[in-house]
Amino acid sequence: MTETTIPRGNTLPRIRPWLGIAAAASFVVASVMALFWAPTDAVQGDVYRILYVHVPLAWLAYLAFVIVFLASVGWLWTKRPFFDAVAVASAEIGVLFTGLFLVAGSIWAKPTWGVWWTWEPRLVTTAIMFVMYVGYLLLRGLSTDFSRRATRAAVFGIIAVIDVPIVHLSVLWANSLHQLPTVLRAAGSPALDSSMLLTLMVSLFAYTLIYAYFMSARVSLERARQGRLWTQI
Amino acid sequence: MIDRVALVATRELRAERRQPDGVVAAVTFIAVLVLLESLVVGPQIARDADVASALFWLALAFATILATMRSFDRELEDDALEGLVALPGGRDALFGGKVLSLTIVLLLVAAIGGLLSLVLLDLPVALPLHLIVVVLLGVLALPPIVVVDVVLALRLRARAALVPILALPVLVPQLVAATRGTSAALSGDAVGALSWAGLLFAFAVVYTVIGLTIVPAAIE
Amino acid sequence: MIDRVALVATRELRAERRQPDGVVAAVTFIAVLVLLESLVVGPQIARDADVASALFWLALAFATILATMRSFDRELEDDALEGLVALPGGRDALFGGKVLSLTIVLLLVAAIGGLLSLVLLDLPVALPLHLIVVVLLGVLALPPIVVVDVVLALRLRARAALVPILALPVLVPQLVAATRGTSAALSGDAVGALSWAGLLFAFAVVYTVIGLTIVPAAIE
Amino acid sequence: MRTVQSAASLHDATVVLDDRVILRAVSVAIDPGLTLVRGPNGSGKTTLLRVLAGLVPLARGDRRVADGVLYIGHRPMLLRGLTARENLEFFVRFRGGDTRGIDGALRAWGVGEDMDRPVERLSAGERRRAALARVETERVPLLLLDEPFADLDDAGVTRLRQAITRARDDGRAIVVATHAHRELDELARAQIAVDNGAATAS
Amino acid sequence: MRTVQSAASLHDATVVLDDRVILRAVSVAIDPGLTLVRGPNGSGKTTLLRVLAGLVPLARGDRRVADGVLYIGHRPMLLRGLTARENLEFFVRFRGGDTRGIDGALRAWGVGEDMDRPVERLSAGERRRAALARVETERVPLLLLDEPFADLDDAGVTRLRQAITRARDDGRAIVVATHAHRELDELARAQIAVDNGAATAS
Ligand code: HEM
Ligand SMILES: Nc1ncnc2c1ncn2[C@@H]1O[C@H](COP(=O)(O)OP(=O)(O)OP(=O)(O)O)[C@@H](O)[C@H]1O
Ligand SMILES: Nc1ncnc2c1ncn2[C@@H]1O[C@H](COP(=O)(O)OP(=O)(O)OP(=O)(O)O)[C@@H](O)[C@H]1O
Ligand SMILES: [Mg+2]
Ligand SMILES: [Mg+2]
Repeated sequence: MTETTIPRGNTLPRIRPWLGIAAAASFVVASVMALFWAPTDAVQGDVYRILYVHVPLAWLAYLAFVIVFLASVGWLWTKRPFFDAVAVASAEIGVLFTGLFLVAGSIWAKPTWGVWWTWEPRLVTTAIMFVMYVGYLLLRGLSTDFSRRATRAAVFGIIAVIDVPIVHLSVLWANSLHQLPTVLRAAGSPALDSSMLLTLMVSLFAYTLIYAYFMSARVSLERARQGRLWTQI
Repeated sequence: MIDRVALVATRELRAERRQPDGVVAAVTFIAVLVLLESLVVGPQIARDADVASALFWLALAFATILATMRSFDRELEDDALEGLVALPGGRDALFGGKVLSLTIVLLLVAAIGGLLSLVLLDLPVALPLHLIVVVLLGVLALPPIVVVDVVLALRLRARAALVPILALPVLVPQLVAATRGTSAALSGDAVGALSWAGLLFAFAVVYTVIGLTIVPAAIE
Repeated sequence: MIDRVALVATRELRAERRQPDGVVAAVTFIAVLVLLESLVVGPQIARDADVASALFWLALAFATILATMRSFDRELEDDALEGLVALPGGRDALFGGKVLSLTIVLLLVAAIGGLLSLVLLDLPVALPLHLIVVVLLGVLALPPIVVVDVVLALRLRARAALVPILALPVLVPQLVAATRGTSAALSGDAVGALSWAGLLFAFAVVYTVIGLTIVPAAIE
Repeated sequence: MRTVQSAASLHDATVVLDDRVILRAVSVAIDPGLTLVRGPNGSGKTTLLRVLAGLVPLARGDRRVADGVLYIGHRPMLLRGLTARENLEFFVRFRGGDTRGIDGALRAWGVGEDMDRPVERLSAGERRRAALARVETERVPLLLLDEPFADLDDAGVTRLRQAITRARDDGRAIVVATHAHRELDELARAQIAVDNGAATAS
Repeated sequence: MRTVQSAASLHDATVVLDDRVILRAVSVAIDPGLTLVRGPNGSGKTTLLRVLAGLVPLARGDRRVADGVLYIGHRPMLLRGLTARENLEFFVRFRGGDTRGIDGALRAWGVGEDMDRPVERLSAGERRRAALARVETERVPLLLLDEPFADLDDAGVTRLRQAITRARDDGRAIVVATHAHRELDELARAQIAVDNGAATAS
């Protein structure tokens, strides 16, 4: 019926240093571009440059939670512990990024909107997404045994991902303070200056590499923990 | 499959009738809420269509959580849940049966609670039929998520706190939709009411399908 | 007597929250409630001192009922309650112990939930000290009545159904008092806050004394 | 391997609960007839039965069970709030069976007068009897009984022994885990000795 | 009457539950030593023990019990969520006793390794053993044990028989209601036969 394969040695540790180097390098490039190369915004001035942290972080949160979703499906489908390791790792990193990003967003909100926090759909849905995945981690923490924990978390990981499109689309709900989708729009090409767009793309790439690096580290840690458990068998 | 779901639901409703914990608790809860609301907030604000519907749906969400937790607590006594799950097809019928019986209970609660709110707050209803449709669909959309979350938290410590944490954030969009829809029906916005009802219907369908698919896997 | 009450309370607190998980769960629970409230009701209305305090106390009443029901459900598993009541003096310590542990949990929830509400809703607090006194007394007044009702209904057949029927209507006056008091403290009405606080104190004392006197007799 | 005609079999089944190995690479085959599971407290008998009933996920290994299993655990598994009769009717209907035999079975098990009272108000032995009446109302090929003699009086024990013998003669497979009643050994076709998570069949 | 030196006595005790008479004018006196309660399922043994423990109100009659009763019913009565050790510590502290003997008692009852795991994750027998260890940690003059042999393996049964013998030799009064273990009759000083709500001592 259910079969769980025993973790074996994997290739992650070998590629991790290279991932780290690539992530650091592209982060430097992205920062230089964001701080010096990209033009100053006509309306907001230089403060807008937080955008190059803000948007990649938001997208990374999305990515992290979509990966939790995919790994959850993978676990339910195959019952391979590898998927569970990916799910925890991605959820933890996602919660971390979302937390950072809530803080960074508030810091940006103060100068531009004049308040730290406001009840506005995207902000609230982002906060709810954060709470949801804190709940996901709580559910894991309170479960006591491996396969039950993995299965329960996977089910919740599948349900919770529904919030990702809701966050993305939430700005359309009500006329809001927050920026409407400018890059990822349903119709037409991005409404952004091309050098700004390029900077944004490079930042996005850099942050994705950072995510990948964190993931490889956290996944190996989890695999090692699983390995200790499985050696008893 | 369908008749097994019906059997599980009947079993649940019977036990609920003997010990009507869920319904009574939920109805009393809503009644107190409405009373308190108008006593405390003052009739002006409480009679506002938005506020009244928001409180109604909040109360219904709590009532769902309360009733579902009670239902599964009863199921855990004497390992009755294992007796059900060990039956062939039991795992699959569990989700459907619980959702069905809870929906029936909640419809009852919503009807009583809704009437109470209308009478006590003396709310004018512009579109009664639309109101019924919105409330019906809003109620249909509640149990699937809550049942899934209660199953996930089964036998865990601190589950009284964990279930609301897991359920409420997921419920937010549909509670907003239900509130807006109810408020639209109360104030005579037919198009608004129907479009919110459509959204609620979509929620109900999506979560029911998800529940039917993955809950059997979660009860191992 | 006192140390027995403390023992029962410790046992209860241990069972629910062996690790910080429980506290984290309680905090998240309240955070979710506050988020939900302002989202559903809309920020304008949610920031109204009356509405904000009404919702806060409703949430707290809900939390009390949830926690008390869970506490006694767990107690009934494996007949643990009988094990306690069969001890010499167990009958007398039961009420005090349950009330004490519930009060501690609720104070935690109220403190964190209150702070979160204040910060997230950006509520101005005119009289912080009065606010603390009102919240403290309001929380103290909640558990005795709920526990009394659970224990009074303990030997009755429809036990679980009776509890909410008995408890919620009795809670209404003190919830109103707590809401009014909180709202007064928020908006700077010192006399109002103190007089409501006095009423809450009376409720807490009366119900605690009633509980301590009649609960031991009610268990046999 | 006798897997082909077996009512149930486990191959290399390993169970991990709470990060502890509870069953370790257990391979057993359950054939028609009575199989006794013996072993000290906490050795894993209940876990073995629950695995056979499909209630515990395997960390490793395979489980193959014929359709139609009836598992009665340490606890009677009847839903409180319902009467004994309603509980049994639910189970029988769920399996698509015929509910007419229920009254007779409950009467035969000595709970005829109590069958319309909610199960939580029966005595421990009465509840056990009501649960065991399922052996006769749900005629499935594989029975898993965990400590079924607990709380039964002498008449109940005799009744259960008869029910087991009859089920065996009907060609059903019965697995009984119990500490008591050594005399059952004579009826048994196989024994599984469980010790500290390892099972050896004999 | 031997009321004076008895550890407990009932006079004309009548219990009505659910509008049915469960115990009918029962008069018994429990003296130090082992008293066995025997009777078929549903006869009222548990109700009798619960009356002695003060858990059931009498519709009529008198109950006189010495201070310090330890009642262990069909179910282990340990609070889930706590470990075995925490449960036992609670009971001992509550009686104002000394908690130092708890570890030793739990180890002697074979749950030394499991005493720091929450009781709901113990096997049925392990939980019963943890509950029975109370016989040694709470040294009260009157013990009421309802079907204490259920779920125990042979070692556990031997341990319990020793514990009962020792308690009897210490001059404690022990009331055991059980269907099994006829051999206890030799140790018993008195027997109470319960049948359909009527109790006759012998
Ligand atoms: C705590 C406060 C904030 C939160 C939680 C937040 C949340 C988000 C999220 C989740 C996204 C991703 C949108 C998507 O593509 O799906 C986003 C994008 C964006 N945010 Fe914010 N934000 C906050 C504050 C701000 C502030 C103060 C500004 C500046 C006025 C701002 C401007 C933008 C812009 C320009 C985008 C890119 C829009 C797009 O291309 O879709 N945000 N924000
Ligand atoms: N809570 C209750 N409400 C109503 N009737 C009850 C309740 N508990 C037990 N009874 C009934 O009282 C009678 C005696 O029950 P009791 O549990 O004392 O029997 P017992 O001798 O201990 O039986 P067993 O050997 O099965 O444990 C039974 O007929 C039972 O149905
Ligand atoms: N839910 C659980 N979580 C963690 N460990 C468990 C759980 N249930 C049982 N165990 C452990 O698994 C082991 C086997 O338990 P099991 O119930 O299978 O034993 P058993 O042979 O049936 O014992 P008994 O004779 O006491 O009924 C025990 O050590 C027990 O502590
Ligand atoms: Mg067992
Ligand atoms: Mg009994």
